[in-house]
Amino acid sequence: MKLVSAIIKPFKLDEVREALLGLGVTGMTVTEVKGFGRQKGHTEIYRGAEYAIGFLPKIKIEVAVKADVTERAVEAIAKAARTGSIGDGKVFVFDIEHALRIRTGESNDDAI
Amino acid sequence: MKLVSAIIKPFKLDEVREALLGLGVTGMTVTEVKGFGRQKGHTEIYRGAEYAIGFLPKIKIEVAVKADVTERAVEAIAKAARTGSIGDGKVFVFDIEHALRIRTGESNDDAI
Amino acid sequence: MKLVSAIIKPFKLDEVREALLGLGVTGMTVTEVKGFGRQKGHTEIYRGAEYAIGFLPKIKIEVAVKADVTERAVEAIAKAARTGSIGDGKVFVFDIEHALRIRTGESNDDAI
Amino acid sequence: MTALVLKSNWARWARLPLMLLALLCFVALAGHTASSSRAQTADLPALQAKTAPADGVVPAQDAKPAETAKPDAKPDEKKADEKKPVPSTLNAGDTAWMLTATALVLLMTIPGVALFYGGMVRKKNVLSVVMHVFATTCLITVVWVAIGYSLAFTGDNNWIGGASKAFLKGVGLNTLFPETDSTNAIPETVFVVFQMTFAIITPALIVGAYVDRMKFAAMVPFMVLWSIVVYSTVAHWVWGGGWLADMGALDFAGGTVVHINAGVAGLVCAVMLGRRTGYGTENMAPHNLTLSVVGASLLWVGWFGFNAGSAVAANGNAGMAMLVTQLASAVAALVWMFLEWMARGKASILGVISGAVAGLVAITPASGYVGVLGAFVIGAAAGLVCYWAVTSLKRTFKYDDALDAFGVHAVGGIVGALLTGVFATKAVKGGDAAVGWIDGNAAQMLPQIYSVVATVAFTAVATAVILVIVKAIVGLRVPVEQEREGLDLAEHGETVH
Amino acid sequence: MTALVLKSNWARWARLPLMLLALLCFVALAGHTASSSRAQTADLPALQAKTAPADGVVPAQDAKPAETAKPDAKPDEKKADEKKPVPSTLNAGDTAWMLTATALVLLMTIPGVALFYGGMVRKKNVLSVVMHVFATTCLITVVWVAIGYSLAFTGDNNWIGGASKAFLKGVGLNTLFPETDSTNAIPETVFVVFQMTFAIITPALIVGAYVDRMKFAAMVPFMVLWSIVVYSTVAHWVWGGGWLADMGALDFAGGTVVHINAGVAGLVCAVMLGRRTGYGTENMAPHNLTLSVVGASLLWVGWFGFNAGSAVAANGNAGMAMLVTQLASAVAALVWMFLEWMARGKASILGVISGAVAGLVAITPASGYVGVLGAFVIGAAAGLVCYWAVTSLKRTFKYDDALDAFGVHAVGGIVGALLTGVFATKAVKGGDAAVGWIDGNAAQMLPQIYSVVATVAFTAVATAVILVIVKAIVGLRVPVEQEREGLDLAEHGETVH
Amino acid sequence: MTALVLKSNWARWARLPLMLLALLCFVALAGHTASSSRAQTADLPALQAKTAPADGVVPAQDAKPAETAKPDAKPDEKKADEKKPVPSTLNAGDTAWMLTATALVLLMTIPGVALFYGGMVRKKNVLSVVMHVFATTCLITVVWVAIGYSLAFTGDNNWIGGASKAFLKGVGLNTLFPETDSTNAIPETVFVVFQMTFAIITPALIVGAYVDRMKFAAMVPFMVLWSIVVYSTVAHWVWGGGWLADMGALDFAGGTVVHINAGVAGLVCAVMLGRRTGYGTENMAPHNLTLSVVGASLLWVGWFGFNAGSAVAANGNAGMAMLVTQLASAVAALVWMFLEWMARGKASILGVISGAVAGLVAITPASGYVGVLGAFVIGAAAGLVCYWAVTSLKRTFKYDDALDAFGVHAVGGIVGALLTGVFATKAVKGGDAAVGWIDGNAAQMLPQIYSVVATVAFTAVATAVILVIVKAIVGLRVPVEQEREGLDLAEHGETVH
Ligand SMILES: Nc1ncnc2c1ncn2[C@@H]1O[C@H](COP(=O)(O)OP(=O)(O)O)[C@@H](O)[C@H]1O
Ligand SMILES: Nc1ncnc2c1ncn2[C@@H]1O[C@H](COP(=O)(O)OP(=O)(O)O)[C@@H](O)[C@H]1O
Ligand SMILES: Nc1ncnc2c1ncn2[C@@H]1O[C@H](COP(=O)(O)OP(=O)(O)O)[C@@H](O)[C@H]1O
Repeated sequence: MKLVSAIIKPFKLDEVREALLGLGVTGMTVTEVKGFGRQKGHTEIYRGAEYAIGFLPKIKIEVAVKADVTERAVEAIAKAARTGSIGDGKVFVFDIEHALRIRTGESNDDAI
Repeated sequence: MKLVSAIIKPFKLDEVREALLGLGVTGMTVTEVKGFGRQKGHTEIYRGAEYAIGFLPKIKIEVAVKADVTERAVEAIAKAARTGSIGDGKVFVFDIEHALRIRTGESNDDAI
Repeated sequence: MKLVSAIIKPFKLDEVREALLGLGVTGMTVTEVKGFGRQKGHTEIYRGAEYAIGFLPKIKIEVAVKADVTERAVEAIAKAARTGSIGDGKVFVFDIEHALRIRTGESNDDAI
Repeated sequence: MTALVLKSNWARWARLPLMLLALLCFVALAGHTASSSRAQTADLPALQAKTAPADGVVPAQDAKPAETAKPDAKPDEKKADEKKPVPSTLNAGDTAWMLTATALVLLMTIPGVALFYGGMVRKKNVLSVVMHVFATTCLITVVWVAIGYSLAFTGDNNWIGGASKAFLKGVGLNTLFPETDSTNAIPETVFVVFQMTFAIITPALIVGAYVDRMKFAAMVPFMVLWSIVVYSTVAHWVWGGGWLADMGALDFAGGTVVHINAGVAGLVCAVMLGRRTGYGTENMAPHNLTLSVVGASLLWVGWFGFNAGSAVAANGNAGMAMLVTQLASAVAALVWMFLEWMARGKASILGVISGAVAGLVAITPASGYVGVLGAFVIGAAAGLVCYWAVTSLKRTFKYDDALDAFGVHAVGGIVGALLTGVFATKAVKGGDAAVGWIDGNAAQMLPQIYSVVATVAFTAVATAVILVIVKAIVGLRVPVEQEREGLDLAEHGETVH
Repeated sequence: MTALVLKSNWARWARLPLMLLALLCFVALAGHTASSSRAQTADLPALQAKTAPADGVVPAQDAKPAETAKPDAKPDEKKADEKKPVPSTLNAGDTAWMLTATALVLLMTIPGVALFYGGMVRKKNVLSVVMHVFATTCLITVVWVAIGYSLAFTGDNNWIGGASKAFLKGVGLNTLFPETDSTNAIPETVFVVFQMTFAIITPALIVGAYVDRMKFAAMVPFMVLWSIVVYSTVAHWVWGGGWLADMGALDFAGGTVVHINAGVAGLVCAVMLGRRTGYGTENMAPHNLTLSVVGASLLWVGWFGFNAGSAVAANGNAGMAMLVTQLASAVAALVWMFLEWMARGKASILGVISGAVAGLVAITPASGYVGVLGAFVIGAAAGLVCYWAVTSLKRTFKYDDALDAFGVHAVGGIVGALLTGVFATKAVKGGDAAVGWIDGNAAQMLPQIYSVVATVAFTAVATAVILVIVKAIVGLRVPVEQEREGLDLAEHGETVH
Repeated sequence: MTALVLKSNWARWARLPLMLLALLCFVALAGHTASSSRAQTADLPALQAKTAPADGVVPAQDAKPAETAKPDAKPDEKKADEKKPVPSTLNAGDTAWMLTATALVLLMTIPGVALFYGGMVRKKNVLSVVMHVFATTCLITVVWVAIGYSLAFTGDNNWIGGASKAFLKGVGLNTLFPETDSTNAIPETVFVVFQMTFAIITPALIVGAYVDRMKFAAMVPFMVLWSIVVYSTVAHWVWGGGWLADMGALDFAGGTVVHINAGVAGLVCAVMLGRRTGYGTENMAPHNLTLSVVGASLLWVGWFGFNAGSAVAANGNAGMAMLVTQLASAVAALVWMFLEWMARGKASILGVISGAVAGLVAITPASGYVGVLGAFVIGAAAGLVCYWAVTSLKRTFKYDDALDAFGVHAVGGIVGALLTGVFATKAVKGGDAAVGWIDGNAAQMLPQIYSVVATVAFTAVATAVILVIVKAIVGLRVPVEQEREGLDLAEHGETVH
């Protein structure tokens, strides 16, 4: 199994989820993160003080998939998340050594 | 070393932590995440508008362990987090190539 | 490529970011997490009730780097994040099997 | 699926109150048609003439407002000329203050109590708490107009009020309170709404005891019944010319009627509902004490309306009440703060605001009767005793009075009721008669003790009975999964994002 | 880069209003120098003498305050002795209440409306919402002093007011309202600021319709123009002795002037700006209903000042207005609550507070004229109809009135205006003449309907014209990326952390 | 471990104030027993007779309330008949307004200032800020009753007040303010509490300068000492018949006493405590400006009580004060908004509310003396100068006045004090004598300048001395790790979840 981990723009979450469901994926885990990259942040001004905020709000989606679905999952995410403008994000793929569904005790491919 | 990453129901956090401490684990890192899976979300209603919320609050626990403890850690987490009802979550195991304790500079098994 | 994942004290974030930028790293992703470890938490008191809070606020920085930069990145982070007092945190290194920049479709080393 | 079941389930119970409301409206319509046709024929002088038969009746100390004419009253013709009551005249200054005081007391409940309590629960339950408080405000408003005011402030029976002013029959544009012999009268409508705000805050205070677990569908009938059966009755005893008033019990602004009453009812709720799931093991720390500070501040400011407003005039009594209120609150807050600082090493904001509210509660019955010294002692005692109640007492008996409705309001109210007997003085109350122990009238302690015991006993029993009834019909407590999910989502389909 | 472009871009438009402000100040200086030199020579009796030429003019039902002398008025010498107006005397009690009422109505807008609306948007837009409301408060304050008050409350023209009191010329330390024949007069300065708070809240209510998408740079000129052109005009019609007043339309506290006016303008904004990006697909759930509950509570409490303050005295009228306000609000909240409970299986806090505000809106025009029965029915009708408007009506026509400024204020206002015609009664209004349908005067329905239709039509057209003008100059809507980023950061460079 | 050390450490210092409190209570008891035995023998006429010896003494412009009899005063028997002071009579309308005004000014501090400041700090310090403000409210209440009121408002010395009314000795149910010759008197208790709310808000404003770093254990003695030594003294100079009053300095509602005083003390605190750790490098952005907007709104609304309440009557003066307050605040907010818009490309909510508060500060000393024109200019000047102070001035001198207590309150207060001398006019103040420069009395600038200079100098020195003392005993600043962790947890063991 592989863990596909994608950093995307927040307002793209629903589209990416739909795309993954379309592949038969039944679960995923989402984290609110802050991203730093080529996309510029913004400046906040408070009376005399200015703060340049380098970090922008992003969403991290982690989805565990069977090895053979990995490529399609990556593509589906990339397609759904793309706007073409800077800051669209990244997809990383990691190897999962072992997986377990807590409720049933099923392991590995059966667990996801 | 392995990284055991578990998605669990939030109110099970304390029990899981106790279980891990029982194994001699001395540290862990916890993230608030949102999970999508077989467990159904809820519906929010605001005047005319209804929003189906697919994502449910979950907790992700990440704990780095020595390779030989991995199995026991997975089992301990699974046991403590299980309620038997849908949405109990998953445990994933990843390989850690290298670990470092920042304060002391200790490496790998000594670092965790 | 490798994913360098570091748990640090929150107020060290800016220094760590600067250190990484110094290495030519152009992006990173940051998550607010809670850490449990040797560093003691605090106690909250509310009228009659006392709650011992084991978890402390930490920051997780994840940065994908080319394999040959890994070591320098780990060192840079460790150096910048070190205060010498307990709770400074850990750095873990994982292998990334595949990486993709969503905007351009570039892969692997080109993607990060 | 679950949602659906709940839906049909709840909808069934929702229908009941709606029908009740419809019924209320119908009765209102009927009642009013009758009364307004009367009102149309009666212009102002006639209306005041209605009170003429009351000649010779010595007005109770707590004058009942503008009773409708008692047809059976026999005027004692011999005394008629000497004591003929003169129709009151409206005083704009007093009216201005009482309009304001009414707004201030309403502010205490919405948003005061709502925020004070809302900030102290976990984030997943905050909307549920403010919902209970806000809905209670709405429910009691209707109940008070329909019957509560009449039950509290009319009728000759010492134990239970009358229905002669149900739906405010006879309360019109020119009706004054008091009806006669006053040149400081205010419109009776203002008195009705001012008293309504007291009727509203009392059940709202109960919410603090049972938060995080009572069903909304249980709260609706509970609050309605409790207000009619318990609140109006005790108000009648103390302010409506009932037996406690007769006995001479002193309760200037509602120590027994409001605070002991609410606090004891809260304890009964807490015990009968049982502890929150996870109590003692899970972290139930207040999610946002900033909200609670805002709530406590609005309680404090609004309490000027509560206590100084209970003078029902803009005069020296009101001024003195405001002064002692401010002082007792500050002293209690400081005592709590320093106690906690010594005991635990840190002074907490929750402690300070708890102390302030405890001081406000305790000075309430005393506020028209005590001076600076009394305020100091009452404040200090309230801080001390309530601190002990919410830390030691609660721990000892292991009840889960979640936000300390009992520990602050009942305990603070009892401290205040008793010390009123000690520190009440003619120098502040006015008149020549000795008032409290400090004036040498130790006998005043008796009615004070009676009023505390009677209120505690009556409220405890009546509240329990009402809870049993409500439990039989709709059940009291949400299922444990809903408690876990949080009542905001489970009960109201909303959440703070 | 983007920021820079915006900067220079906006700075250009920012210069305009600053210059306007400078101009205003200059005119104020000029005007005042003139008027104060006059004032210096005229001491109090002289000031009052100015009104002498008004002898024999029958005062309009809605007496205009302290008109400056009309040099062309010919005193009818025959009637002079019989009807000579007596200078009013100040009543401290009434003044005390009106000072308070003014504070209460200001509280409704800041922080009331700001929080009510702010809690209902997504977190990324909350500061933008409170900014629009707060800036509107500041802008309208200046506009009202400069010209708005004069346009609303002076002049003999039936359709449009005069400029004789621009920059409050002639409003001094001792000027009273009403100027003559009253022993319950208040300082005209108090009347000016009391009315100012109405002028402030009205445009602030419009914000609810267009949140999340209107440019701040558009809002500034829009609000200024709207207040001058639309608000002052409709206020003149109804309260300033204009044609609706002449026709006998009843609007005690501003059902048409404030609520229909704001609600319809909101709808026009919503339609002309278009729907929010993502409307219907993205989750736009309120981010923090606790804020909205606080806002609704402050609206409720402040509404005592709004309605009971509209009696412009601390008397029985004020008391009655407070009573029916409280009752209608509670009934409407409960009706909405039970409807939603039945329809959806859950009672929501957003529903309850929406109902409460709907009830407050609907009772506004009626509050000085109806009794308990009227309050019950008006509250129930408001709850029912507004619930339907914000659920079904909005869905049918697919306009994005984001926070239901139209659905609650215009619809509730119309319900109230019409039912005022039904339930207004001499028993509450005072006097001998039949008032509403319930008194047998079905003819009252006509002016009520006229006033609704006229207000809706005039406001709709005028608002649209103003929007077209503002659009041509600065544009109305923020770019879609800014909508996505959130207006707090994009427009104001701030965010809630 | 650390916690334990702190605990015992702090507990030691906590004991001190508790003992002080106990001592206070004891003294109160003693004092009161004495005074109340006197009061018991003295009924109302007697009480008023006490003032008879004051015959012939020309009352100071700022009449001192109900002085206790001066046994050594020799009545000038020749003048006795002509000038015999008549006992005042209570006016219910004025009393109603002053009760309300008191509630409004208290609202400014809790929750007003608490929220205004609380929203501007980082989330980890918000509870600490509201704790400092709330605890100050409690502490000053006790201090004011114990000695502050007496020091400010009694005594014949031009420089320092007397102790004759310590623990409010002689202030009873029927004591009026002013004691004689007024038909618009209010209960002295109301005057005491009204003035108390001013004494409370002044030190609470200082908190803004030193947030995020002052120890709670240092703040307690600091506030107590500062109130007694600095506040009461300056209040005596200006309002208690002291030398600035004698000199004819105009300060209607507390520009010098409250704002310059607090602002300068804040600057001294900021400088002596040093900058916050991370100042200039770390992000210290306000965590929740919604809270600050609520705070600013409550400040604004409450300021009606502050300024219009300073008329101590519900009359034309109060009305005029309310009008100019509203206007100056709005103008200052708009000026700040447009300046920032031009300078930075965006108008921020923090800017608008800062401007509004600056305007309120500046109009405070002027509010009873200037008209519409004065309000325009004072508002505009305050917006401009305070904007410059918090952006340029602060940057130049690199002090860390964290929330701009100096930049807004001292600077705004100075602008107001000076411009009061320019724009004060008899048309608003009443009377025949020329008042300000605009009336042709340029000489008024002198006392205005003196009062500014004297207040700045005295406050700066006295505050520094107090800080040195407190530092020697408990230390001023929390350790850097606690600053990093946040004061909520480190100092109070609580946090916003
Ligand atoms: N080397 C990296 N390691 C981890 N996350 C990264 C890295 N580079 C970029 N990211 C994440 O991807 C997001 C988008 O990257 P950015 O450089 O702004 O634009 P783009 O994806 O279009 O190249 C960043 O906000 C950050 O969260
Ligand atoms: N394929 C997946 N990849 C990542 N996380 C998953 C995946 N499937 C489920 N999860 C996580 O596990 C949680 C529980 O899954 P769910 O299907 O609801 O129930 P169960 O664990 O009982 O099968 C989800 O909320 C989600 O956070
Ligand atoms: N075994 C572990 N797995 C995952 N995270 C860990 C582990 N041990 C420690 N951490 C993280 O590192 C942080 C610091 O660890 P701690 O033991 O307190 O101090 P130190 O890093 O100085 O040894 C913890 O708060 C936790 O977030």
